[in-house]
Amino acid sequence: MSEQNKANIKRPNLGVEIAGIKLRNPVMPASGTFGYGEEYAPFLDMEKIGAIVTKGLSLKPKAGNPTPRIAETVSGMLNAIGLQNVGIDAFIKHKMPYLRTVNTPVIANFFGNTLEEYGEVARRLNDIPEIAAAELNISCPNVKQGGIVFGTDPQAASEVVTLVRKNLQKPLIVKLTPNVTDITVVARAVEEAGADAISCINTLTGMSVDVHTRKPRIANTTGGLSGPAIRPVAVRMVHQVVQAVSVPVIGIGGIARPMDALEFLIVGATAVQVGTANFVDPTAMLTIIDGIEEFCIDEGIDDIHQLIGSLKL
Amino acid sequence: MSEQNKANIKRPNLGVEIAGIKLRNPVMPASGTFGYGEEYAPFLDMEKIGAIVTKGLSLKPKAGNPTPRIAETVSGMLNAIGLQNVGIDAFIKHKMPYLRTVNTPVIANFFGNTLEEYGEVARRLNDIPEIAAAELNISCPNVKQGGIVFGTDPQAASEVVTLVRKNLQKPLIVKLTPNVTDITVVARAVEEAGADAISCINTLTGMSVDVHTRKPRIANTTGGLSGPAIRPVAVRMVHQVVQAVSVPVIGIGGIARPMDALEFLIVGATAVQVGTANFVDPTAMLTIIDGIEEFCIDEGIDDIHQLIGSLKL
Amino acid sequence: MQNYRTKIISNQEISPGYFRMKILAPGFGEKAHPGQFVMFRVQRSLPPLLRRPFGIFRTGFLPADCDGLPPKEFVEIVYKVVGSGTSIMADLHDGDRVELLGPLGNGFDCTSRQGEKILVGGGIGLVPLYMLAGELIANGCTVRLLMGGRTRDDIFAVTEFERLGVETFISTDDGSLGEEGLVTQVLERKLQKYPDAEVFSCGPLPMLGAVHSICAASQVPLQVSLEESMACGVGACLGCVVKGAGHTDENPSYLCTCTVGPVFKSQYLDWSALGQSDNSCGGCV
Amino acid sequence: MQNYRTKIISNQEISPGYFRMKILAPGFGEKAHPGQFVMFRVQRSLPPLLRRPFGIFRTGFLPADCDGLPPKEFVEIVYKVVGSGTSIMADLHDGDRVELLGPLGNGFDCTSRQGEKILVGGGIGLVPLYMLAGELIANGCTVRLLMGGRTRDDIFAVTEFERLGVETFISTDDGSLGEEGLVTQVLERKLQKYPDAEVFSCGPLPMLGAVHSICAASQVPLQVSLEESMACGVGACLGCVVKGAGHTDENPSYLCTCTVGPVFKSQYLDWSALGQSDNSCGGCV
Ligand SMILES: Cc1cc2nc3c(=O)[nH]c(=O)nc-3n(C[C@H](O)[C@H](O)[C@H](O)COP(=O)(O)OP(=O)(O)OC[C@H]3O[C@@H](n4cnc5c(N)ncnc54)[C@H](O)[C@@H]3O)c2cc1C
Ligand SMILES: Cc1cc2nc3c(=O)[nH]c(=O)nc-3n(C[C@H](O)[C@H](O)[C@H](O)COP(=O)(O)OP(=O)(O)OC[C@H]3O[C@@H](n4cnc5c(N)ncnc54)[C@H](O)[C@@H]3O)c2cc1C
Ligand SMILES: Cc1cc2nc3c(=O)[nH]c(=O)nc-3n(C[C@H](O)[C@H](O)[C@H](O)COP(=O)(O)O)c2cc1C
Ligand SMILES: Cc1cc2nc3c(=O)[nH]c(=O)nc-3n(C[C@H](O)[C@H](O)[C@H](O)COP(=O)(O)O)c2cc1C
Ligand code: FES
Ligand code: FES
Repeated sequence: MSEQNKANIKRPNLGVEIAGIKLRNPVMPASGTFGYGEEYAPFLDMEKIGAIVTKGLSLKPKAGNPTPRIAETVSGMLNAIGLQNVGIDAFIKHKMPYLRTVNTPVIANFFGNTLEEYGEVARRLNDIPEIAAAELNISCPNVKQGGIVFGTDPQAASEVVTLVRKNLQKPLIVKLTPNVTDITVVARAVEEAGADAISCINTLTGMSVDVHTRKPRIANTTGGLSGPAIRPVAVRMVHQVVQAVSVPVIGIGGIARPMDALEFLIVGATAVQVGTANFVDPTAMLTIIDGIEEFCIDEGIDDIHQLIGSLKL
Repeated sequence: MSEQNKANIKRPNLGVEIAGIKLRNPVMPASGTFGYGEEYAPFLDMEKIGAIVTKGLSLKPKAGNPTPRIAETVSGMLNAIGLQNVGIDAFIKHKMPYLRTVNTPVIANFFGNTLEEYGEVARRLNDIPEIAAAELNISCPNVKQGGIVFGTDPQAASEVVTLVRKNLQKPLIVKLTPNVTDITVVARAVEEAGADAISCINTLTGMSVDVHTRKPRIANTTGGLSGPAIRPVAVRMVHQVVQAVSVPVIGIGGIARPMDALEFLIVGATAVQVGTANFVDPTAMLTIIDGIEEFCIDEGIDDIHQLIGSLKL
Repeated sequence: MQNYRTKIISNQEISPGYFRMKILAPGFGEKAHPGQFVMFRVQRSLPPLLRRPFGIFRTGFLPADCDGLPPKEFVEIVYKVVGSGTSIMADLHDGDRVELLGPLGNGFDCTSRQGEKILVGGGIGLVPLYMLAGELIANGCTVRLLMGGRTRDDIFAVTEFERLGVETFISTDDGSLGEEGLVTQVLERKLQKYPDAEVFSCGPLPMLGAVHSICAASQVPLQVSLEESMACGVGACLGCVVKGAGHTDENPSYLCTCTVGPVFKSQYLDWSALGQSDNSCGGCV
Repeated sequence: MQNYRTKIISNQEISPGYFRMKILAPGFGEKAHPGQFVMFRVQRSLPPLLRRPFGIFRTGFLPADCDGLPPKEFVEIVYKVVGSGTSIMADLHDGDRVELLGPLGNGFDCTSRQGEKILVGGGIGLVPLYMLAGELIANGCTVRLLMGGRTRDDIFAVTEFERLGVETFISTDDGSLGEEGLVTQVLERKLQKYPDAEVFSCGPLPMLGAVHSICAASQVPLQVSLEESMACGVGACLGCVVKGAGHTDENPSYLCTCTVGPVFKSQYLDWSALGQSDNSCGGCV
């Protein structure tokens, strides 16, 4: 389309609402790939993206895993950062001052090592007025139940969401792990337990070996696989979850280009998160937002809701 | 290493045994990516590879799914062939004559639509003396139990393996699906039910959307993701299964180069299957075998069993 | 058929978006039949993962080297840049290493040696018709080629076809070259004039559908060359099937485009399925 | 720091396996400090997925264009081909589009302006020492550079260092250039002669470990530049951490190599962990 035509055309409305918070567009970073926001401030205008999602926060600071923590794989990467983070207190003290200066909703991703910790972090988040919503990461091992991951067991997932829902006075997004037989069972469980929205997927558990040293390329042995390689799995799961629940779904997994984001919107995601692609191109989210807008114009769509869930089966 | 040095060096022993059958080396094709063998005869010497694995066979001929059945994804592909195959009778009549001429063990991959069918195909395989072993694909929906896939439910998996074990008078390899929360539970279930070996992984369920038509790029909506993209997930699962069972494990998933195969052997696979890579390079298996041999020579390994399971943790 | 690990001799843009690539391929010519294809591996590294299928435009020999070496045999393909793989191909240079599997598939049946032959090619569908025209003319047939395209950019190799002794008729949707209109309109006229002709066609599916209807109505034999997504090209993956005539859900008939085709006698195909299946192949990876 | 979408000015092999690449980067020089690095995006398409970190060798201006345009500013990196990404880089040409994030990280602390400075570089570890040497000399220091490599192929830019006014001492493991032996043996001798020197070092981890031991034993201040696997380069992924001095499991201290480093004062690092962690970075994708 020529520049002139573009100027004449009404810009489509890209605004969406997730769990009661209004976003100027449906594109935000995925937790853990955007630091606490400030790290990427030199590269992109924070007031152009839909929301900011923080690194996963816990009650106490967490040191994370030994190194190597990352390894590149074919069209993807493995990471086992081990949820290193400054802890909720340091977050409030050192990271919120920057986030307060930005006119974009902030979503705090968080987790706990125990059920009680999940609840406690949720309570602490209530005290930060500038946090628009919380994203609950249930991909952590439930230490009490022998290390089984909360998010792989519908019962455990339901319990933790119920508890958090009780403690949290903000919209609650629950983030699901893809490492399950049937993601719709977990999705329905967390919806019933009070999730206002669901985000998926987190990383697929993977492993890679250095054949010369015969050691895993990640000190933790296994790590989470992310990046373009996992996109087909992510699109499938988002499609399934959208069919299974009635709360809005945020699509995540391997999004690097505008048309990747469009795939998720078409299967019914109300918004998307961009993860690994931020590392590859710090301005990826801006390119994606522009691309979505251009696609809408080309297809004669004046509101993004005409696109969301428009899959033809 | 110079050609001269190579000639002076004793060639390492690459022979392995799986479920009682002896293979000259641990490399074979993955079911469904090598037709019935004959299709690739113009391109590679069938007596150089460890075994031949057939397309999945069923009692009656199966037509398969509507098209499009395949779509390329980032470093992978989706397929929903729908297990199209000629059926066991036509296989015996039209495909066995070629396979009989080849001095390489033939492994028949098979499946059923019902428990009874699984048993019946197993019985029919007994009548073909040149079939060295059978590989049971339990990734099919169990029609009676509302379409739940046999291989995702340890109980159903155990049942079908028990029945097949009763009917089959040949070594039995059971092939697992990766679309489960904990693959070790299913692995242990099929081992207890009588599997002589386990192969994994089958494809990850995925989906991809054509943003212009807004239709899935596979007529079946979802398809199986294979190719290099899934390798980290496959290596992880093979690692887990090797720890969980004592029968030999065949590693599958995204193997395209010698070092990919080595990753699986190092985590403990006794043999490997090459799938999608055959499409990309019909001689891929030969390159992989040569590469494994060269690696052994370089590392001073004279028997491949010194490599298998040599992971350092 | 064979997997050639070989290199590019030349790769040139012949019309906006259309490229001709000559690839070194000793012994290829004597095995190749008109209508067959190759599976081309764009580069050793990813992406793209899968090989791309391309029709054989022609085979031949480069002039002998001055140092007395025998002439080099090549296979030539013509491709249109449409997506990720063909974009990378457009950037390849002489001497770049590529891999080629072929010749593959069942080509045109040219055994009916007499009479009028009408070839109908749309855009890149002209590719397999060049070798076909050569063989038909060698067989003593009269060959008329109806070349269709959206614009003049979609018409190529006219002189080369004419040099074979083919009579060419060009039509473009926008009239920028030849007659304005659809190639199928030209076909209807020609069939009135030569009602005993045999028709061979390759091009986009809607065009093939129209050609099929016209030929069926005139009871004229038709062979068509189809495109389907392919992973292996050799009948192993079963990804490339089309429905055969008489296909039903209870009594299904799926034919591999890569081994039974890519050329089919039109009466053996289920045209209703071809029309509706929306198997546009392409798409964003 | 900034994401430059820019292009290559030149890319030349300077020694077997070692390349120098000049990249257009307006405004880069005034922001860059010795010891900082860039995240280089090899190409727009995959692979490789992640950017690759490279030290800044130098920045500068190309001679002004004859048509009166202002001189072009560039940043120059020197890289060794070791794996998939650097192999692709070796094939890039002038004018190819690339992306560059930088300047990143904390460089060398050159605030101590007087006295003897000894720079110890092993192989590709020479890269960040060039800008450092320039700054130290501008500050009025005496700079001695101990260059180590396995063979003569690993030694580069000697003349350029000397032109800055640096005294160079070359040693190679095989004696193919300079003294035969380890660069650390040379360091021990120099420290006996200049016991008040300050040392700056970059190179393979075993070499850095030895340099650390020598300097610690002589109670000489040392700054080292480390390499760790990096995904983001800006402190967001937390993939690139090293253990700080005093790190314990109960009281862990992880420092980001990309933001706290890549240059560290040696006393702030946990050298036992660096030795044992076997974080060789590289590896087959
Ligand atoms: C038997 C046969 C002969 C062909 N002959 C020619 C020819 O002579 N010249 C020519 O330009 N093209 C020909 N095509 C089409 C050509 O294969 C596609 O244009 C090409 O694969 C597109 O690749 P891409 O990576 O650029 O497109 P992308 O859209 O990026 O490709 C994505 C995937 O879709 C597949 N695909 C896309 N378009 C087609 C298509 N039309 N047919 C089959 N698969 C497709 C690709 O192979 C790939 O797997 C032929 C196709 C077939 C099946
Ligand atoms: C701060 C810093 C500065 C560097 N400066 C230079 C320099 O000036 N010149 C130079 O030649 N090299 C330098 N390196 C090392 C350089 O980044 C690697 O050689 C390069 O990433 C290898 O990429 P590859 O794709 O060829 O190797 P592969 O082994 O295929 O890469 C696989 C993965 O491992 C990572 N990796 C491999 N080797 C290293 C390494 N040594 N350090 C960090 N990551 C690695 C890659 O980035 C990639 O993610 C520096 C590294 C760091 C961290
Ligand atoms: C380095 C890294 C760190 C991550 N940290 C977190 C985290 O703290 N909390 C969380 O919920 N997800 C975390 N994730 C998962 C991502 O948010 C995202 O779900 C996943 O990477 C898939 O998206 P992608 O393919 O776009 O990267 C992390 C991912 C990466 C790569
Ligand atoms: C086109 C295609 C058809 C397949 N058909 C079968 C099959 O019939 N039976 C089966 O057990 N697995 C089948 N598979 C799965 C493969 O055997 C293999 O498990 C999977 O592709 C992963 O390996 P890869 O990444 O090397 O391709 C098929 C895979 C592909 C790509
Ligand atoms: S392309 Fe594989 S069967 Fe035709
Ligand atoms: S590379 Fe991402 S934090 Fe350092």
